[in-house]
Amino acid sequence: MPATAFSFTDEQRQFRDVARRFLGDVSPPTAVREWMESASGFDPAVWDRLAKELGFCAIHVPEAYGGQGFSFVELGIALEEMGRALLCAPYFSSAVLATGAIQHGGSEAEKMALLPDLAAGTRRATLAFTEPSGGWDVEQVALTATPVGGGYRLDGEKRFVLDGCTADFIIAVARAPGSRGADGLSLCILPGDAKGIERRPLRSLDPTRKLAHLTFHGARAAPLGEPEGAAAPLKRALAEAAAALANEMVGGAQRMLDSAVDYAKLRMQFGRQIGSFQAIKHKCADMLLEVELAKSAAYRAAAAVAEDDTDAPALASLAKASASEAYLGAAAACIQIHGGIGFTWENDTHLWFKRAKASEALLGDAAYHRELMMRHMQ
Amino acid sequence: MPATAFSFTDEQRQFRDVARRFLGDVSPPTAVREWMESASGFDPAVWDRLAKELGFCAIHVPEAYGGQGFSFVELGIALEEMGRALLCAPYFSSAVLATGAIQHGGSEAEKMALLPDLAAGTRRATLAFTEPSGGWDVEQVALTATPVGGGYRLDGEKRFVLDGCTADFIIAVARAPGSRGADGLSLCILPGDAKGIERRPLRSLDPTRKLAHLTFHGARAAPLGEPEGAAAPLKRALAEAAAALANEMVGGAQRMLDSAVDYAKLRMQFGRQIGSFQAIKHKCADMLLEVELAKSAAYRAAAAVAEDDTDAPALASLAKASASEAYLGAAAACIQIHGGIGFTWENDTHLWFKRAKASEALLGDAAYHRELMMRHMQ
Amino acid sequence: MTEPNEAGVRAQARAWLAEHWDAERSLVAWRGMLADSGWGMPHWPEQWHGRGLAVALSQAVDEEFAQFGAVGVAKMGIRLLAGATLLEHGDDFHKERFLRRILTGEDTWCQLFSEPGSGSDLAGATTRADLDGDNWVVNGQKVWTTSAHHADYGLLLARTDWDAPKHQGLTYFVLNMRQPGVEVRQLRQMNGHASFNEVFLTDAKIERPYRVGAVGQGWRIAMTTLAHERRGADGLRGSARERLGEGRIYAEEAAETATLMEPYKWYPQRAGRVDLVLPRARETGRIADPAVRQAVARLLVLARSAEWTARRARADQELGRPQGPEGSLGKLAASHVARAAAHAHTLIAGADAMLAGDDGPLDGLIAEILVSVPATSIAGGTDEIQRNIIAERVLGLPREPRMDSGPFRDVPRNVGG
Amino acid sequence: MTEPNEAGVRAQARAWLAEHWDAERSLVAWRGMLADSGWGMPHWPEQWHGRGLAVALSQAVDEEFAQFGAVGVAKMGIRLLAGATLLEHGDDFHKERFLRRILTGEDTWCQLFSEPGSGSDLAGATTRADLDGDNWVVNGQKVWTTSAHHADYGLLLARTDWDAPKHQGLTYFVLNMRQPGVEVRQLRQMNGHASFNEVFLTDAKIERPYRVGAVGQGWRIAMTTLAHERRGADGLRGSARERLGEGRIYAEEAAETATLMEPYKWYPQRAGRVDLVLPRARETGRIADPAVRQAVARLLVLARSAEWTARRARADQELGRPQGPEGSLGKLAASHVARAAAHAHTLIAGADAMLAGDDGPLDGLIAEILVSVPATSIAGGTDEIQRNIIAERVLGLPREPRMDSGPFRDVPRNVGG
Repeated sequence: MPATAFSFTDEQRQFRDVARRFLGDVSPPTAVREWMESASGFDPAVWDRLAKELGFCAIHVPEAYGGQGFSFVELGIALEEMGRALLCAPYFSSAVLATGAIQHGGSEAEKMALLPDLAAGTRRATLAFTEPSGGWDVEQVALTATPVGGGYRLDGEKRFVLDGCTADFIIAVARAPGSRGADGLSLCILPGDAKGIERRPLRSLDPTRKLAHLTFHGARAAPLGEPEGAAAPLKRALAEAAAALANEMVGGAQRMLDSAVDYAKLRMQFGRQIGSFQAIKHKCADMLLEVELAKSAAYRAAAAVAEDDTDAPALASLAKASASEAYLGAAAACIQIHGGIGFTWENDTHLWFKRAKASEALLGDAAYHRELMMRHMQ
Repeated sequence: MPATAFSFTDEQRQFRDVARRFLGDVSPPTAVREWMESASGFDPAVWDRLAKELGFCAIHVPEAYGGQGFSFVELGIALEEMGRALLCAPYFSSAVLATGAIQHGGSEAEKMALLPDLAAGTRRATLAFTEPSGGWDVEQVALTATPVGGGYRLDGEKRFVLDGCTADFIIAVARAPGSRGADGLSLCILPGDAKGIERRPLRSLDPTRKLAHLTFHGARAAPLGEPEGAAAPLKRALAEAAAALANEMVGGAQRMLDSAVDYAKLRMQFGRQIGSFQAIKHKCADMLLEVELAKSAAYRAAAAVAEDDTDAPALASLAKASASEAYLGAAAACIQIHGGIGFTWENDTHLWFKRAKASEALLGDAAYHRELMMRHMQ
Repeated sequence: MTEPNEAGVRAQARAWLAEHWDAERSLVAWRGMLADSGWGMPHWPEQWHGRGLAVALSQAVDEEFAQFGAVGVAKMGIRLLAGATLLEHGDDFHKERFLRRILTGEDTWCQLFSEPGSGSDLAGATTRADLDGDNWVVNGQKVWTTSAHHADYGLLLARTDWDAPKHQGLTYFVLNMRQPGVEVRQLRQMNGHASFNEVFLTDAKIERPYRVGAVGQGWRIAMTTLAHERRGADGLRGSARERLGEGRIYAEEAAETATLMEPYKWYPQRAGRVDLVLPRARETGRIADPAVRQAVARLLVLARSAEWTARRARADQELGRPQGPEGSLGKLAASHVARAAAHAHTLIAGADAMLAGDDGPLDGLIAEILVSVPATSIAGGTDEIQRNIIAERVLGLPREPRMDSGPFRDVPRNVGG
Repeated sequence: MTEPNEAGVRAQARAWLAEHWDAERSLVAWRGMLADSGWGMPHWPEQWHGRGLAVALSQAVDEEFAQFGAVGVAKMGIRLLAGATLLEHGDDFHKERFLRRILTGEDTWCQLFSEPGSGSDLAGATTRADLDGDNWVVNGQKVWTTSAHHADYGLLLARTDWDAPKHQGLTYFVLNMRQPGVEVRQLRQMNGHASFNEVFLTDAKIERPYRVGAVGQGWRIAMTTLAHERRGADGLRGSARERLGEGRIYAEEAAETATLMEPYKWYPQRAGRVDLVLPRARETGRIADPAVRQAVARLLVLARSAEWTARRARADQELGRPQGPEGSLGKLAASHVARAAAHAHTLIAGADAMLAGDDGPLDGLIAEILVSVPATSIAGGTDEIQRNIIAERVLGLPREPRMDSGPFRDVPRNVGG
């Protein structure tokens, strides 16, 4: 690999600066606190600016589908900055999960029909994949799709659906009655307010990312992509989502490191800045190491997706495993360095800690991804 | 459990003092270095004193078989002190492994015949259990015992046999031809120099404990205990050996802690004792915690064996898992605190480090014992 | 006086209880009888509501009370730390005025030591007390105060001399919390509970006799309070008595306990709820996952070893032996246990780890564990401070060079904190 | 002079090589031609065996040499650190006398900085050099010296002023190793290798002109040497050239390399041999064990991330960007990788982990890994020192208060060390 594969271009660095400035403006902790307490979980005005001014939803969507045609690397940069700012927005659900499912699973016509709206941010979608069993493999899907006319009748449940209560439409993964494992899986698409769907918000540990429980009572859905051929595109979309999430997570981890270091320079105890004590100093050095290693993994995974590398799924799992431990570790260390004040509601650290904790579980925890990675490597 | 279950009696404390003094005298690092380089691996004169003056081989052997009739707790104390002093002697093989196998697997008559010599230390035995496959389960045994007359003909190999080249007799675990798993296992006893055994010393990572490879070419052996009924007594003997080894290991771990702390108080860098730097201080505090936790586990396991507790196998595995990580951790930290000098041959730390590393693997590593423990707890 | 023996003391206690116990008495009235008879705190001196018994005999009396089903004096919360401290360092005025009402439970107390600017470095307190005529006038801010909002009195550590070295410029006071200069605000934690208060002191008044010990002796006295706290004298571990009785006195005691325990109800979650790990692993079926098994096993190795280590320390203590190193390790071990437990709970919960409240596993209890555990390594002395203590006091490693000697006035400290 | 362009320089180098290269020349003769023509060290000044080219152009020349298959000047070992240091801080006498023979490989060098009493604290050196007439007389002990037993010269850091603060009392010298006052003893390591020496200096002599830089400037000059060492100027990473050629010169170079690399042959094992982990896990079948899989995966996550982090640092460097934090993390990351690799190798080896030498897995290589890895977190700066450096230089955290300022004479130090 050329050296440039390990660095960002000047354009990418400028893009990061723009994203960081914008997100710093629209998503200070006060805004995070406001929107995390809201039902929808995001500020429509910020969403509009994000989509229109910055074109964030279109970053990696090919130009043919109304996108900007940048690569997954630019998407990773945007996500990293969103993670850093802890932006409350239905971005991951729509621009990563749903967009990815359509890109890999949809037909040409479907991509032409669906992606431009998502890329413009005028409509938002989500992927309804996980179920009450809580598994992250495609095999765990139990929602049934019974063929009816040219579409399906859906029966069953989806859980942990990101932004499931606010999405304009839902891409549900369902299986042919009687099918098992990776066989018989189809992508089904239906409006968020379709008859026969019951949407219920879930109380989430991380209030900055909204989760929903969806119950399907004979809801009618249209097919998306090849019937009963969803397993492969879905696996790919999930691997890419893991790479994307890893990039979001390292942004949060870096913010925790910055916060801890700033506080360690400020806070005095025993007549010294606490950052002059080796206990704190070395903890910060260890945080830096963990965070930089996790960043390297996240960047590498994004580059592999961008390059359509056959290693991409393994690298995505590697990055998700690394980010899961680094982010939680950095958030916990940030609380620890803040001491008692770091455990208060008033202090902002817990907002990131909770995102770290929930992101650890989202798309599968570190142990799960290490196992996945080993399967790819065997 | 009564509080006294968590403390040593005054007699036990005195016993520890005596053992520590004796072992400090006979097993200083200079002696360890001398005997670890020898072929036999031990000083016969010290062995004699150990057996005769201190009666160490007889500690937990019932008085009916020539033992002192103390409990496994006293055995644990003796082992802990031997681990601390890194005594080079065929004690674990004979007084723990072989004695345990006979105690649990032998008939009354066999115990009367065999144990007194072992308890007196006039003869030494070992248990030949593991094979080239390297497994620690009874199921891995492949050595075949073909019934011949009233005994067996043994064919196959044993590896990692503790003191296998110097033992007066060998208790080999073998299986009936064609048997599988825990079925068909028998204990077989034969002289160390029997015809048809080839004994070859193995070069061991830890030269303070000698290992042998035994090849059996139709060697004739007598049965010990119930034919094809060895699985249960063997499992028990192995669990007890794990508890015993954990006690030996925590003695070594404590020695590493003491050595690290002593050096940290002595060594000056940057105009200060290095022990005044938090990096070193906190490392020592963490070592103390790990070592004390491992001690608690080792003591509890020994007490459970002494009390014939049904939990004893689970507690033995718990203790072995704990001791494996604590000892290696303490030895590595001791090297680290010594800095470059700690990595030299001249410095004694590596002697314990190597014992820690080899003991980690002996009888199964921490991951193996955690899994065993979970099976007992399910 | 000959040393009374245990059997005799037990018999006496039983006889006294048989004669006086009445479950329909009011709690305060009964405790008044205990305070007057000395049976409430038998190891306190006879002059001050005790019977001058050895601590071991006092424990025997406790056991008799538990077995009899009788209610004891008010032993929960900060008030008992106040009692112990005043007994040791107070003058007759203090003892007269406070001890009995502490034992009856009529007064509740809080501890005003920590400040926003001095957490790990408690002796760096900057709340000031200045003598103005017959009163001390107090200004500053305290924090991490449990139950300050319904406390009658506070144990206050305040700086009275800014030119003395920092440990020598502090004085210990009893502060009347029911006065205009004392403002109490609840402090919400990241887990949503609000167990602590901030206390703002603005020209709060303390009459001269409410000073405890000499001026400048505050640090030494605060150490007494903290030592009692470490020994568990705040009684949060609860009594051994099984509360089976019915009657007015039990109802009154239950209400008191509920109020006092309110701030502590998340403490078991903070500690990681190791008890729930194996059952949860079994119920969810996650015990079949090898990675989960290893994590659970790691936790159990740690938690059991920590428990046995604590029991070793207690056993030696009970046998009257000098304390070994085990006794200082509990707090640090608890941090490891809590973290390992949170990790195991996370693995077991899988996707459910993302949910809280009614939607979360065990009605949100697992989520509460996950967002409470970070407090374990901070509250009551951070892990870093614990490691310092262990290294210096147990292992005898040298202290760090100090940067905070000399007049406190010149010691660098937090601005505005 | 206009700045030469890369294509031009490459063409020139190729042309020069085509004209002069002869594989049957002696190594020293060929290198003499390189030193005289400036093609051996093109970024050195024209006056001193170079061509005054930019570093990037010098790398282009290296590539041409590699592609051509031509042997370069002696770039391995401490001698190149000596060359770089003398080029920067030496006077004309030093440059004249030493540089050419360094490049031809006729002289080998060693570094005499570390002492038994000053490891992490290099500036605490107590080896003394005292001026006696026209000679400096050196007494003391150095340690961790690679290849001292066949070195011609040593780069010596010695104390010349005991009343100056410790960093200001040191002076830098070139010591002739071939003299009676210099005694070299091999130092055996716990892994059985003996890669280092102890050097005992007893009234060893240094003529005045062999002092480098001013008296008291030794620390600053030593920092130059160490900076070159960190930048990898000791050439231990080897050249990119594939040594396919045959002929006298290749044979002589191979012999030289073998001698120089001898002390380093366990370095790959010290680093944990990550490359062997997956193959070993597969061959032994242990990859089927879930605990082994997790340990191997943990290692690979760490090792790959560390590798990519190093590449990020290098990429930015090549692009001429200011160095990000990644650049300082390699050494600390390597410690973690080595430990994780040793752990994975242990799990994979199972009972075989107890065996060494011929009996051990891979003819003892696994055992060598297990007993070599502890050096990774010590050699070249302990993990603790690395964390200090990262925290202070990268994160900007404040330094610790110093206890070793003032005259060195009064600084507490190791007795007899």
